Amino acid sequence: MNQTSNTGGMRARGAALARHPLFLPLLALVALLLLNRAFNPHFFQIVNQDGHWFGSLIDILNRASPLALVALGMTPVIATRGVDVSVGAVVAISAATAAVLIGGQMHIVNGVETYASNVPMSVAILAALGVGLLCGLWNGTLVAWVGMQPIIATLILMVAGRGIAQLLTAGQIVTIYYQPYFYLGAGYLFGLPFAVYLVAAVLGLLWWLMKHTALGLFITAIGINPVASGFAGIKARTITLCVYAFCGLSAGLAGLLISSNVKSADGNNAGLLMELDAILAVTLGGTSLGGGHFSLIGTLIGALIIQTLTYTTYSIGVPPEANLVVKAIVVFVVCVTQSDVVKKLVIRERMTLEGGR
Amino acid sequence: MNANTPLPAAPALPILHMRGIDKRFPGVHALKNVEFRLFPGEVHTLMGQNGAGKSTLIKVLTGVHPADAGEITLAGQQVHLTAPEAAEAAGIRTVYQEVNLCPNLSVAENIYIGRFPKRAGRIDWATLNRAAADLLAGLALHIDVTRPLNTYPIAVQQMVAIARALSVDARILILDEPTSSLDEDEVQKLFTVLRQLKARGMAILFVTHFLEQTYGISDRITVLRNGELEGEYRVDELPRLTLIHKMVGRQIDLESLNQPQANAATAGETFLNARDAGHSGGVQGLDLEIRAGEVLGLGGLLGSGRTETARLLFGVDGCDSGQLAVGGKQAHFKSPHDAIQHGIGYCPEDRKTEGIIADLSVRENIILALQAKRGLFRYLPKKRQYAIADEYIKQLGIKTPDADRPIGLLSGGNQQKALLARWMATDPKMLILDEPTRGIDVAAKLEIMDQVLALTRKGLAILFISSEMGEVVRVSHRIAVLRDRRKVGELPAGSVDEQAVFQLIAGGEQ
Amino acid sequence: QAADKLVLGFAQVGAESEWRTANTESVKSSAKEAGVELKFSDAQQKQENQIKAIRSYIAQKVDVIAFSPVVESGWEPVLREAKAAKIPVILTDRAVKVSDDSLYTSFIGSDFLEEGRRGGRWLADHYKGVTGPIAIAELQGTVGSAPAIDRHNGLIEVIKSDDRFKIIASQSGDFTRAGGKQVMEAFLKSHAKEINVVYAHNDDMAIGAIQAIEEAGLKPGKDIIVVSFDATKGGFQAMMAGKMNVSVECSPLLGPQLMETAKLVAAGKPVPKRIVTKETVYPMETAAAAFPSRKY
Amino acid sequence: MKPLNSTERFSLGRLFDARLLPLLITLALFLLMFGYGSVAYRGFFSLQVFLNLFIDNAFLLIVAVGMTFVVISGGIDLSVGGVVAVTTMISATLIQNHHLSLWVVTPLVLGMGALFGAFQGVLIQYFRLQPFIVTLGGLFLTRGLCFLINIESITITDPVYTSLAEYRFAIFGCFVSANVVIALVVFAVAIWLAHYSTFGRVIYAIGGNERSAMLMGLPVARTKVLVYTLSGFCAALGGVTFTFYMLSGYGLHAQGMELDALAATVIGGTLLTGGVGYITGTLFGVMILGVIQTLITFDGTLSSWWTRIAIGALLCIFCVMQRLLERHSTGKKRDSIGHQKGVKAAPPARQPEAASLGPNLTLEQPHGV
Ligand SMILES: Nc1ncnc2c1ncn2[C@@H]1O[C@H](COP(=O)(O)OP(=O)(O)OP(=O)(O)O)[C@@H](O)[C@H]1O
Ligand SMILES: Nc1ncnc2c1ncn2[C@@H]1O[C@H](COP(=O)(O)OP(=O)(O)OP(=O)(O)O)[C@@H](O)[C@H]1O
Ligand SMILES: [Mg+2]
Ligand SMILES: [Mg+2]
Repeated sequence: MNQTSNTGGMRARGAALARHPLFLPLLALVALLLLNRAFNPHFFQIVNQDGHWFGSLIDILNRASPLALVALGMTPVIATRGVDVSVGAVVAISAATAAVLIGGQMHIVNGVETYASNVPMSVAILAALGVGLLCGLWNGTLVAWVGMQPIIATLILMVAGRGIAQLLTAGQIVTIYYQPYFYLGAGYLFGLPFAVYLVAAVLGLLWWLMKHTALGLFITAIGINPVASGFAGIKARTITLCVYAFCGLSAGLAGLLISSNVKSADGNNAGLLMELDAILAVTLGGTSLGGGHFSLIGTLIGALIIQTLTYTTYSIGVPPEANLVVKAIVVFVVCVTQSDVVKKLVIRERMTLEGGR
Repeated sequence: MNANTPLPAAPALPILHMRGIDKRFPGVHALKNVEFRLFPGEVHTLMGQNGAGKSTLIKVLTGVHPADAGEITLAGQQVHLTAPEAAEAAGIRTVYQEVNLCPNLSVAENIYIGRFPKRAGRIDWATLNRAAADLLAGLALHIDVTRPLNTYPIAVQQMVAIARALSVDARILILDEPTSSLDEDEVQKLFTVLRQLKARGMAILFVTHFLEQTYGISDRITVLRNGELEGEYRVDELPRLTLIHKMVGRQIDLESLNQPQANAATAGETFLNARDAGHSGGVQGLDLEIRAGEVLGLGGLLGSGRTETARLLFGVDGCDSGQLAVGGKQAHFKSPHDAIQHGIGYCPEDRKTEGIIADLSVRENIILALQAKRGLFRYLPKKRQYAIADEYIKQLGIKTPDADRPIGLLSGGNQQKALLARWMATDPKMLILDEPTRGIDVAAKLEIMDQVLALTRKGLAILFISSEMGEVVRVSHRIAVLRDRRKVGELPAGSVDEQAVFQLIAGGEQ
Repeated sequence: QAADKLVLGFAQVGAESEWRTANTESVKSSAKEAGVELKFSDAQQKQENQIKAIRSYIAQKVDVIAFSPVVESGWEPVLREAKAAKIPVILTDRAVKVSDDSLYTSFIGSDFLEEGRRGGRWLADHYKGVTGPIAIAELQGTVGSAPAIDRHNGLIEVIKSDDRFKIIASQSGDFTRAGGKQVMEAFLKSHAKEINVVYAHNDDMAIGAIQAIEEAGLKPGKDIIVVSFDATKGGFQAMMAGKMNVSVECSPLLGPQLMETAKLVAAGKPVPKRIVTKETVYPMETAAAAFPSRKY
Repeated sequence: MKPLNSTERFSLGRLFDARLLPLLITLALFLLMFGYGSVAYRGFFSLQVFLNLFIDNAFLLIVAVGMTFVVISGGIDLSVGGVVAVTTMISATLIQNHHLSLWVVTPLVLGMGALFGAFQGVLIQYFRLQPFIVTLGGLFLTRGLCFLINIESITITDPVYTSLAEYRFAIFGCFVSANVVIALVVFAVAIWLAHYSTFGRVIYAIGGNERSAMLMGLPVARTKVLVYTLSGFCAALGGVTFTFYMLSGYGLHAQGMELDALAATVIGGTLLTGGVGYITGTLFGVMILGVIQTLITFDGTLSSWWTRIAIGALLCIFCVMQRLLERHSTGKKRDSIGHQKGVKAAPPARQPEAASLGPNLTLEQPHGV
């Protein structure tokens, strides 16, 4: 008897788990990982080489970091019913700023390669982040104070931003030679890529803000009903401004990671189409583009799904011309399985099964 | 269902018969084995407390929500309506609770969409607009029907919703609290029309919380309580007190409803003072003085600018002429946030778009203004939030399974109570209540009025706006009367009755 | 009013790569030198924008129109309009497919297919006498773009008769460093130690791949042979560092030839229908010697 | 195109109807830009330059019209660029490699476009998925399909096709292409649909408040699926005209056209929150994007990056002016919380005419007086 009640409790807990909004995104991620495993037996293998962990999973984590940062920044924006399509351009601007400021030359002194940066690295990093923040403030001003529609307000920077980035780099790909800078995007800390810690930090910060300040409540309220939020005394404009500013900042950080990882800044291609992937990540994580409730962890899972998918197409030998079709199919499948209709079907199935016994 | 109250003899065959209707929402058993009959040529009023299940019964009937059990017969035929579309096709016209129209479409379109007059394959706008204007004129409403609906106040919108339902001949007309923000006058107009329709044999299902209206128009009353059928009665068999008793399940002193409640002794210091205040395009030259411990009623007709006054005082519309002073010091409200910092709270009349935040829980809705007042960083711990929410849920009798239910899922009246709780939680010095009793049942109305008066006794200042003039007269210490967005006079309450107010509105100077 | 100054309308594709930027730079600077008034427009990588630009040059009545078509097809209607307006057209960088050859006057540019063959031939040369199998990982350019298609086909043409060579993995890196690095990373994991050669469709992807190879603890240029295209500055530096084995040149410096041809055309003098740019293959051994004279 | 004023007497209030204001402002700004170009650049002020705006943007107009309907219904369709590309690809393949006739291929691809739109609509409506995601998936799918068909571009040499593509209608010594005629027909039909058909009004109703529309007994589900079908159809028609324009099929055609179409729609005054929008506005939006581009080519001195910055800056100046003028001329300052004009839940936008024309809401004498 004890046993039956036990399994009953477990089943109930299982059902509750299955109903959790993050369950399906997580399931999709796991399914993709398993698919990889089927093609590549070493997929889950992680080996330790001189203190660093190596393996496909680590690669995916590392690669997903910039996207995760951008998507995390995008999440509150989307929660306020907005959207920021300029993040890709902001990534490029920030990368260009950092690269131009650091640049650096290689001198060969007595046969030893030494590197010098143009300005101290910390200055360059701060400048790049500052530029990202500025871009975000610009977007936020247009949306909150001028009252433009978010997509068009950010479209302006999306178009002009790449121009600005190319202006900074004079249309060239600026190669960075300053070794310490590479740590950001390619370095390791305690065996894991440094970028992963950055994502964790940003996630932690957001998490703290959402749980220990009223920010989460206010953002959700604004997203659901901006007018009523105003009547309740929430300063919707200020919060909207901050949200866009943060989005710009995190895109700036992602720009640093990307430029550091490829040791160069490419005004035209850095972060190209990243806005779409970021929005996709947010939505795959269960946040509605209509504003309102949002999930940071969901966004993170969404970013991981996208990166895993990319990795999968590369590693299991999908021909390049089929990449997009595969991506589309995965998006459709993940969305449809998450839809209420399918959920209901599944639940009804289970109910009749249990009832039948 | 109360088996011991036999249903009165039927005059004919019911056109609509709902039997054994059962409906559960997660956590709420909204309808329990309910039976309902509607006969041709009658006005049948559905009564019950907030959350009793009236709207749900209607939505089950029109196919918005599928019933869990039960059957519906229309003119003897069993039907399965799966969507409002199907209900319309079956000859059922419905005005749902709250205005459910499209704010962006013109008034005329809102009335006729779905049945546009066509000429040569295209919508005949001229005919459409003329027909709409005529129809509204029949309800004594003369407005520009080509303007978008959302340029009109909520009361006009409600009239438009009614006009839409009347615009086509139907077998059954359902009106779910259509009169909640209408003046006495419009209500009478509506009733005239309803009586004509009734005479033509239409079956009308009516929901209201106003007893006078119930007794003014109905032939038959069905009472729901807690999702169960309490009974079906002919209106002449059911005295008011019994009706209330059946709705609420306990005795209520109806007399107190009609007594002037305010006693003038409590008034204290002037809290808010408006001098020649105005907002371009809105109210002008407003002189108003609101004292602590006093209820100031605002009298006026539909569109007289009462809501605009409230918006002005709350910083929604900036005050761009004249000045406001709080506690003797000049104040400048750039946004509601500023007003809230000065201790002012505002329950807006348009609960759906300006009040509730539908997807947030009852708890979050209740603490929202308090939190906004405290600012971003002094976040109320969850425990405090629950404590506050639970306290008000209990105090105001908000009917909800728990504090975590999205407020949008509560019945209309309970949403209103939660909004009141939102402002009471901020511990305000002054409250602006714009139609606070809209859609609230008799018992709750009494409770809310009691709460309001209790607050004034503790020194709160209240600006009270209601389209029920009787209510204004009863609770106010003073009444300021507006006409055409200007204040035309002020009356001390207690000594005056509704007549005096109407006289002032109509043009007699004080 | 400056009646005698030649007006040249030049519709550039975009600024999507270093190569393209160098190309633009070359056209601009040589126009200045040659005293030609240049009307420049950037089509942001969209063919329709290029067509719009050409149409507006016709409306502006420029003397000569030049443009770099990224795609061969789709030019006929607008070229007909140009012809009707009696404005001569010069193609740079790439030819177009039209039913009527008289729609353009001359074509100056390189041949991606030939470049692909050169890359293939270098490989065949490099592995002369070695017994296979030789596994190639290909980093393609943007799917559907002309250089990607032709550099791929050129390679196939050369190696299909040689069964030692085998392309074991092929993916698009979109001509970018980040793309090249990411794809290579995945290849290195899924094809662990098999890859002998990386065949990258441009230097940028090759540089990205080199980074990935290094981070995996291998030596690019030695453990894995790197074949690439364009011979840009970055490519040369990689070659001088011994990390890239060969870069097949694809010269963007078409400006001087273009100005010369434009002047001839405007003066009504005959010009050759096809002007081939001089391009070579730079193996890493020659890189250091050639580097100082490189302009891009 | 404003339907509502066909009624009754003429009045001053009508002339400056606040709903027409955004359109008028957009038109005025367009004229301003065109005027600036005419003054600043030789050869700019000519009929042909003006007509070129139509020739070069006919396909964009068609696509944007479809997009406008979707946006008015409160959705978004990102797949249009992909649908255009795949249409060019399928048309070119069938005509060039399979030698089918133009008259067979065109209806076929139009049908496929509509079908694909319907597919997306069904996913959105019946599976309750977000339009953004579904159509983004649609974009990936359609672009991907192009490359599965052929990664190279296919030139069309079919004589019927080329002669149609190169046919020019003369107007006062200048000319327009067949595409322009198709686009104008689409435009006219769209105006009829939007303002003179029940279908169109239901789209507006859904955008205004979907739940209310449902409760009003309107065919919400069917209309929503049809809106995406319509957008798919327009995108396919845009693809057909694009094929005429380019005489080729290619997977990289019409890159980023979804954003251009969206920008044109939004610039034209359509709100992404749904319920508000004008087909004519979309036409102006397309024209404005075209004029910005034309200005830049006529200038001819901007480098690649300055080109981008200039486009962004012009777009910005335009949008900010539009907002400021609108706000200024509606006279009334925004209330302190009206987030942005016309947000779905906006409080009743109180308009100035009510004040200036005097109250037109008259009431009977109150009871008992
Ligand atoms: N969609 C829904 N989901 C969950 N619960 C609901 C839903 N709609 C109504 N309820 C619940 O069902 C009960 C009955 O609500 P209903 O709206 O029918 O009340 P009502 O009698 O119309 O009240 P009122 O007079 O306040 O309008 C309430 O407890 C309400 O919270
Ligand atoms: N005579 C009128 N005709 C048309 N509209 C009017 C008229 N009077 C007022 N209005 C509208 O009503 C608004 C002012 O009404 P407000 O909402 O402040 O009135 P109210 O007294 O609160 O009426 P309600 O009974 O609707 O709450 C004005 O902005 C105007 O748009
Ligand atoms: Mg109700
Ligand atoms: Mg009011």
